[in-house]
Amino acid sequence: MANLKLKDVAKVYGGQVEVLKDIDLDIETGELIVFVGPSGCGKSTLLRMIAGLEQISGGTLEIDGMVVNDVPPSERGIAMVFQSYALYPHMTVYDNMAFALQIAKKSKEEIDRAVRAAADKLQLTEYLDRLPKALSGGQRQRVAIGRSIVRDPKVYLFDEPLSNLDAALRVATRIEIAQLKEQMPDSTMIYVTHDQVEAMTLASRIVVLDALKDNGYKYSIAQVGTPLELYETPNSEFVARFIGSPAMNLLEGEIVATGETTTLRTRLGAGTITSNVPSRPEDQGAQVKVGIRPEDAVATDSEDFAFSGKVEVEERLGEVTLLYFERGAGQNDPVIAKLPGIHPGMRGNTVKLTADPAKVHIFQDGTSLLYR
Amino acid sequence: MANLKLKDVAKVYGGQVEVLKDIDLDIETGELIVFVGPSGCGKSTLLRMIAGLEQISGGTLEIDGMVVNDVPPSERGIAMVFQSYALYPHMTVYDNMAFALQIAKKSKEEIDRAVRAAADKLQLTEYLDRLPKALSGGQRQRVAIGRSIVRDPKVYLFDEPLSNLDAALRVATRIEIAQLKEQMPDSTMIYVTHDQVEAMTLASRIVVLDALKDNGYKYSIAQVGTPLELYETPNSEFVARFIGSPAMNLLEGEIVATGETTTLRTRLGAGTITSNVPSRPEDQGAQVKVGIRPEDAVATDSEDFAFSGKVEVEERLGEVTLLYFERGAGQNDPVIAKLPGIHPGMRGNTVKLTADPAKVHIFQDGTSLLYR
Amino acid sequence: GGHLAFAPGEGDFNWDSYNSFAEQYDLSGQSLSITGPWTGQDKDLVDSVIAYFEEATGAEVEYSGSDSFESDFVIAAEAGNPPQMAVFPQPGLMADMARQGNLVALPDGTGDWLRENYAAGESWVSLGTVDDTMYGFPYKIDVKSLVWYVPEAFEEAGYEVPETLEALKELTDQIVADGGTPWCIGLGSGAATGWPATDWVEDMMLRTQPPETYDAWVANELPFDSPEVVNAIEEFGYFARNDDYVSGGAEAVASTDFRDSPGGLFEVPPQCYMHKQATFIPTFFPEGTELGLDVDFFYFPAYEGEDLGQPVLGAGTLFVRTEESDVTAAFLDFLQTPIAHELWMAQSGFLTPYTEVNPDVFPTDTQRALNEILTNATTFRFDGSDLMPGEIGAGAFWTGMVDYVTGEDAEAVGAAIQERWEAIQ
Amino acid sequence: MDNIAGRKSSLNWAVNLSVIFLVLLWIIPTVGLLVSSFRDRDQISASGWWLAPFSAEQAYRARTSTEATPEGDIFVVTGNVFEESEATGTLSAFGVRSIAPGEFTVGTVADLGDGESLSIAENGDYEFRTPEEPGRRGQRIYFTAETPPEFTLENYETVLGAGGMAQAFINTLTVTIPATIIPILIAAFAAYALAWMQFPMRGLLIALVVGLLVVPLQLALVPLLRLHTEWGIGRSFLGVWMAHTGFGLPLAIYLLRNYMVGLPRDIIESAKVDGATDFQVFTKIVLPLSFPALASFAIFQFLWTWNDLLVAKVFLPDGDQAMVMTRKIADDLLGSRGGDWGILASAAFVSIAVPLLVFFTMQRYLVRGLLAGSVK
Amino acid sequence: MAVQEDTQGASFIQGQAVIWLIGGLLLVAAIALLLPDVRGMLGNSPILQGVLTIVLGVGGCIGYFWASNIVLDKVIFPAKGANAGKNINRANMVRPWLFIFPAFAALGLYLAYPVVGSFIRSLYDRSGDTFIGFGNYAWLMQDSEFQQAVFNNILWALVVPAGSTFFGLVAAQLTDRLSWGNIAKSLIFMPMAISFVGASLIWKFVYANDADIGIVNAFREWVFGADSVDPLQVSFWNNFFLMFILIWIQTGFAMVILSAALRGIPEETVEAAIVDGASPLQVFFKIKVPQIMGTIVVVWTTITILVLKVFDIVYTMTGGNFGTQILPSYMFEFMFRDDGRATAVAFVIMLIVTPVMVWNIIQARKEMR
Ligand SMILES: Nc1ncnc2c1ncn2[C@@H]1O[C@H](COP(=O)(O)OP(=O)(O)OP(=O)(O)O)[C@@H](O)[C@H]1O
Ligand SMILES: Nc1ncnc2c1ncn2[C@@H]1O[C@H](COP(=O)(O)OP(=O)(O)OP(=O)(O)O)[C@@H](O)[C@H]1O
Ligand SMILES: [Mg+2]
Ligand SMILES: [Mg+2]
Repeated sequence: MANLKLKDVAKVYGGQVEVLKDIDLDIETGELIVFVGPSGCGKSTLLRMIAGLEQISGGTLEIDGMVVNDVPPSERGIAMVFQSYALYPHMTVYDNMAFALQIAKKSKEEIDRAVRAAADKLQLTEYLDRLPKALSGGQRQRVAIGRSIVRDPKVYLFDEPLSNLDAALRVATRIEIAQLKEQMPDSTMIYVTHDQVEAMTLASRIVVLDALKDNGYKYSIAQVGTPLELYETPNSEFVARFIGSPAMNLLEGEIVATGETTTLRTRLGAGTITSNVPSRPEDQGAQVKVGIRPEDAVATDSEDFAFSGKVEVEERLGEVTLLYFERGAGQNDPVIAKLPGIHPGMRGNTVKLTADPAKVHIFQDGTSLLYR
Repeated sequence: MANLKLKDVAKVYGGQVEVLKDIDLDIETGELIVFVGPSGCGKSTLLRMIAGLEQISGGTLEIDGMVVNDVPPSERGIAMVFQSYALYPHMTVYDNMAFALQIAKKSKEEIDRAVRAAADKLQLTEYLDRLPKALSGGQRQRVAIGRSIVRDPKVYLFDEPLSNLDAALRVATRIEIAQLKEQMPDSTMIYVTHDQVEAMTLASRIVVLDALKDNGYKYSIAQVGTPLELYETPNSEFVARFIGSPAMNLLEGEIVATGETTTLRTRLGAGTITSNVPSRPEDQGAQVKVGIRPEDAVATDSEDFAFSGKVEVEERLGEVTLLYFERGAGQNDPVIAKLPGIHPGMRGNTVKLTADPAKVHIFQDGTSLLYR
Repeated sequence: GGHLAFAPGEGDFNWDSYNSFAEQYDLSGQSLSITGPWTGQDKDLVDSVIAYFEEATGAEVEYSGSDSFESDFVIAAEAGNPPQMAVFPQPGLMADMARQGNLVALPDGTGDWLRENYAAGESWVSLGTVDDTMYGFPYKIDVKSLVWYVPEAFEEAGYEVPETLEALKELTDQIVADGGTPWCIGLGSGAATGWPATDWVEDMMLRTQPPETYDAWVANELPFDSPEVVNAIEEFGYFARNDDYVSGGAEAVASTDFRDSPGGLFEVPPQCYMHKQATFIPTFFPEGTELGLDVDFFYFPAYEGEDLGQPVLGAGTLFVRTEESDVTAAFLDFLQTPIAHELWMAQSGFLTPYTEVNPDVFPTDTQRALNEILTNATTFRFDGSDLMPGEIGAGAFWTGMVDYVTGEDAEAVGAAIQERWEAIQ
Repeated sequence: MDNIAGRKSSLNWAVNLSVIFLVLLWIIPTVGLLVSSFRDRDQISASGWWLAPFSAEQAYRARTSTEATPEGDIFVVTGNVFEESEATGTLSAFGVRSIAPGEFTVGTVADLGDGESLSIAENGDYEFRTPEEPGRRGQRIYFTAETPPEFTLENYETVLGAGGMAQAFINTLTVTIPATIIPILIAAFAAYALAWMQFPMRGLLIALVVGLLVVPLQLALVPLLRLHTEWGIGRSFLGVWMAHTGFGLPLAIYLLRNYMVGLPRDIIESAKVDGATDFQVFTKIVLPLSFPALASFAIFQFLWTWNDLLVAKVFLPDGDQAMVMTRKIADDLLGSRGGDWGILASAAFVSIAVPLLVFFTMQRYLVRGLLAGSVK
Repeated sequence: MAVQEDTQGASFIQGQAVIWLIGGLLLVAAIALLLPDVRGMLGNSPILQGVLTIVLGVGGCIGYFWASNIVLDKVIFPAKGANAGKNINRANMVRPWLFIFPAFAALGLYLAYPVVGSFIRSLYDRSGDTFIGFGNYAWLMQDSEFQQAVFNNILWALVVPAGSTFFGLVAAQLTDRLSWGNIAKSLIFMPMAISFVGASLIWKFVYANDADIGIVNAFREWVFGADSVDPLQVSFWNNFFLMFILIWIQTGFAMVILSAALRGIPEETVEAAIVDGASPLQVFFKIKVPQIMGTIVVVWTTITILVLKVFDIVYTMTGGNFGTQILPSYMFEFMFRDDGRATAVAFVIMLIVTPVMVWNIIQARKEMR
């Protein structure tokens, strides 16, 4: 029920360590924004600044048009779910959820109503009398979420809420959160995660944080967009590799023909590969990186391939098979192809790969040709 | 460098709580065995019994033909990597790795050589002087592995070694373990995990643990086999649902034609679906479950479909799209289909699904028709 | 006020003095606080005396006793709220307190009264006087020059009570020759370990030197390491440092608690035959021990050859006041009535040099005899260590004696104490 | 962990034995005192406490009665030695000289010379024949007897029956309870501020607390008492509480801060986001979570104040109205009975009864484990 | 083992605590009632007075914190009106001072002020009138008894914390897995409940120079047939016999705290070491002890500080004789007689602890980083 506006927000720790810089972001009411970025890039810091747990070193933060830089956490109308749950270990589930309302001096009945409603929604009713330590991880997570729901806050903040859960629970809880968001279309949510799938499935928009070019230790926003925008049209190598798993393969190449579509020749390939990305005449001959997602790579028999290599490792996941190719002397990260279905005995074979022109990305100096 | 033989192994806690029963398993030298099973089924317990950290309550455990039930952990020639790493927080990486050798009173040079070799292999050389708390999760994990390598043990035991890592690290470390295994073809490894992908990619054979039919709290081995065997020909509903993610859809149905292939009609479908699983004449009319993996489900326009439903949730992961269907009143777990590529705007549509006969599984009373 | 132990008018008491005192004072509504070293049974006894004061004057008196009275009083004085009156067992500390201005002089004429009414009055006056002002009123005296023994043990072995120090030494050797142990000596007393030895040394000083030398020693005009003093220490060592002479051997002397020490007299067979200690010691005899019957004492004799008469060493307590008021004056007046002495005499453990009291009130002959030692003394000297400055008399002297009995040289000990003494001057 | 395979049972034995040894080493002194507290003074000095449960042969002395029946020219005195002495048990030998208490065997007639003779029967009946009429002192008889073990409650009666003991007990509680609670309360607030609140000079103040840990108490007594007198508090319960609070604070702050710093930051921040003020965070979150640390310190502070003598002596007025137990025992009981080990022993046991009770009831809270479940 | 403790809920624990507290008070009251003269005194009811004073004392203290917070939040900086946000911030700047005020007021008054006052006093002579600079210190330096006291005291400060921590650690570790461990712990803790005077008494018995009273001598006689000696007069070693008394008392303290710390060690690290082939001793010294080093420091510090303050044991056992003098009891020789020297000794004591303090402050700094 609120919109947030971050203007030029920066964070400097202890007067010296600059962590975040130039963060500009408008978040509309009802959005679910996901922050992603490498570990240590300041995602949690940003969230904590929004919550008021961390002083904002520069710029302004507005909630519903009011600058709240100096408003303490308790007055900002936000709720936060911590990575570690941060349940109050000495209180029952009920009391954990009721705590904020009790602090706010709500009436007994009102508290009871709110807590029971939330417990119901999260299927926690039968655990209301338990202490957190008697709950499983997933249940604890739900209590943490329940604790934020009862307050009916303007903004929800989630800091990697699922990272401590095992795979199965993670999937289940992720879907619960998605449904929860749907039930509360007006609430604004900000969500930090490391997990690709979470980011892709939950976000209305994803914010990717990355180190600023000039200084490896200051971070800012690299790209903002819907999940599919980021997946399909990343604005930089960084975003391209960050979104999607396994990461996009980047092959060194050269533009051989420009125009509406671009034709490229890669260093490790024979023949050419075409991309739907347009290019300008002056790009002719430019050294670029050609990006192909593993799942977009297709094996080919033709002599026109973008990459050819020996399969070093083969991972058969049942549904798909991952092939790892060595890229050649001195280069560490393998080229990966993800082929649907089961392909036994590929190991040691030499395979040639190419891709659909619609799915070939081009980056020059780290930036996508689409965005320059 | 060793083979293990478990005969009738059982575990009873405190004289009362029976956890494991009738565990029979032969592990050959050089295998990498993965234990999977629901949480609390006793995977860790089994591993700890092999390590000697837990007394064996019944049956015998042989290592290299010698019964070791009463041999203390230190003399079994095993190394164990714990889920929580269990690094010694007060020792540097070097000392962590050297500890076992120092205990064994190896010479200084020998220790140094072994530690540096392992560090090299795991790219830890530059961290040797750090304390564990100054390492990232993945590095810690590698130290834990390094600690086991230096001892050059006969058997390696891994208890969910990757569960605390984030997704990207998990993939990377998984690959490292696979390569490690390859460098040491003679070492026997036993690996516990919750993670599908790990199990599928690493295992030479997977051991699935499940509750015994008669008693929900005692666990035993449900099926042993290579990953693909388990994926393609699970012997029970349990294994079928356990291997593969999202889990296999099970639809209630009836056998309408028997023979080399079996024809089935599902409750929620129209028309029939064929499976390559053979059946006997007396199966005619039997009530069975028809199993179709989400990734095997194909959308169809024909009137001959196994399932039809409205898409409730749509998750677009970029490379694939997951569709969640409600199964109908009172039934909680959705039917899921995983379609390759991006399919926007499917939500609310009614979709009909069917599958390739080679990929249709049939279960009667929980057991696959293949294995009865 | 408690109940009165003896009904007024009955017995041999000087009830007249009580009655006239009672007529003189009416202090109803006033209160008086006194602190002192008497605890347990002694506290009951002093309370029983105070009860008569309360009865006579109507004032409320609260006496509280403490084992560590000295430091308690100092703390209270430093903090500015000392009790109105206090009972000092050590003139040395009293002098310190008086010089610091914590005490108030006694009413004029007290000195004259003492000279008139106390045996050897002048020595009592000088005891209570600091820098020409009289602060302390002596009340309740202990005699220290006593040797305790079990008469039957002497009878059975055929020993006689020695009349001279020479004879005592002979007897000591005699007992050893008979296979017995003559002495029980114990210096242990927790933090005050060593003090019983100071009594020995003082008695020896009085038996080897004229009283003037004793006085000079106490005033440090005669240094502690002078031959006279060293000799006295060695006289003590003659008994205490001889493994054959003391029960448990010389090593036991320093560690045996002075309260446990007399126990050896009463064991069967006896662990020792003699024990030198002051009048208070019967409190620590085994239960049911009857004075005069089961145990007796004799005067610690003097050298026949020295011709120094019959010196007596004693100790006693001094009443002081910290404020000048009717009630304190009245109480001091009360202490000058015979009845205040007789009441305690009639119970136990009380000796007094007051000549006006009626010795008939003593319950036993033994106590009467004790009092006679006091009144017959040709020389009476107050316990020297109590007169010395605290660091010496209740510090260096004690520890020095412990060092001496555990083997150190008398001269070295004396020199160390003297050095300490000089350091505080 | 408890189930390591192949763990040698000899190791278990070793552990059990060493703990038994340690425990024995630790309790033997106390047991000695306990046993002694049930013996009287003479028993204590006669034989070791470890011999108390056994019967012992011991020498006694008795005195014949002074009432004699003339029988011809001699006087006959009869009686029973057990009645004339405190001895019990069975007689084994007798004598008439202290140095040889077992000179004669029971039943024989001992010739004492001078026409006197003495015989004693097994049951203690004696017959003493003498040509002279006995005076005030009867004839000494020494004898040895096998005495069965004997215990007495007398010491406890003496200690508990001492005037004002009950008042002292209540006074002690009046001193200790607030002197335990107040410093903990004050220290808890300060520890929270030092651990979790941001303000200038925080590090300096922490250092100061550590520094003040070492101030010797004795140093502070007199100046403080003077201060109290100036303020008009004088020597009173209020004064003693304040003093204990002041002296107990550095350690309380030191221990509690060390514990509170270890609480998970997320929980505290979570409460702040939930709208709690610092005061509420402290009372509703930190205080309950610090319960184990509070309990530990409470026990220690209680023990210290309960056993304290010095502070009570200085800051409480003299007299029974404010006499605490330690003081009652040290000054009142021990002063006059310094040598009576039986009384001392029972006094010591009387004074440790309550601390032990407190320890045993609070002991279960001394363990950690409350935080499980707040984090994964 | 964690399982057992975790079965109790926290609120259950608190509920229990309240019940125990009330129960304890009732029990105490009951005991009090059994004493003969309490019943008589109920007339002027000292119990009632006691309870009243307790309630007033504790209540007053709680009241301060509660009321001052209310005043701060509602009156001085109300979180209402135009500058609510600012007010809240201001209130939050003031609040820490509110929290630490009573503690630091008390510390300043009861510890810092006397320290400063005493230091000044230590520069004056016996009477307190004449300034003599460091004269008292100079005198101390040349006094042989002082030198011995310093030497002994340093010995105490090294041996007692080491001994108590060592025994406490061993006791905590060994009793941890025993079925009767809790009983053993309680017994080892018991001396903590005994006052120093009581403890001295107990040990006087043990050390008595008489094979019929002192168990040490009885043991010597029984085993070696040796004559009884006075352990407190065996020069040099008698110091250790006295130190053992304090070790005996303080081991319980160390044990309780260290036992809690030992339980906090992640079990996996121990298991990992076992698999690595470490023997139980190696596990203990190489794995467990280093991990609880922080707690050991706290325990060590606490006991060191206690050692340097305690004089009772030496004072009552030997009175400082036989070469057992330590500074606090040495100080007592001067106390109330020559306060200049007494305070000077006190400062020497504080000087000895300084390294421990510095070490602690450094440790705390590290922790904060
Ligand atoms: N108190 C602090 N002082 C100095 N630097 C800090 C402080 N807290 C965090 N940092 C630094 O700020 C950076 C951002 O930290 P933050 O926790 O926000 O990262 P993150 O993106 O949430 O990482 P992760 O994904 O690992 O949770 C890190 O490099 C960290 O080292
Ligand atoms: N000491 C114990 N006493 C009684 N039961 C125990 C004990 N330790 C484990 N169990 C039980 O044994 C079962 C197996 O535990 P185990 O840790 O082996 O499971 P797991 O398969 O490793 O589970 P997860 O996947 O969650 O790690 C659990 O049900 C657990 O409750
Ligand atoms: Mg983070
Ligand atoms: Mg497990």
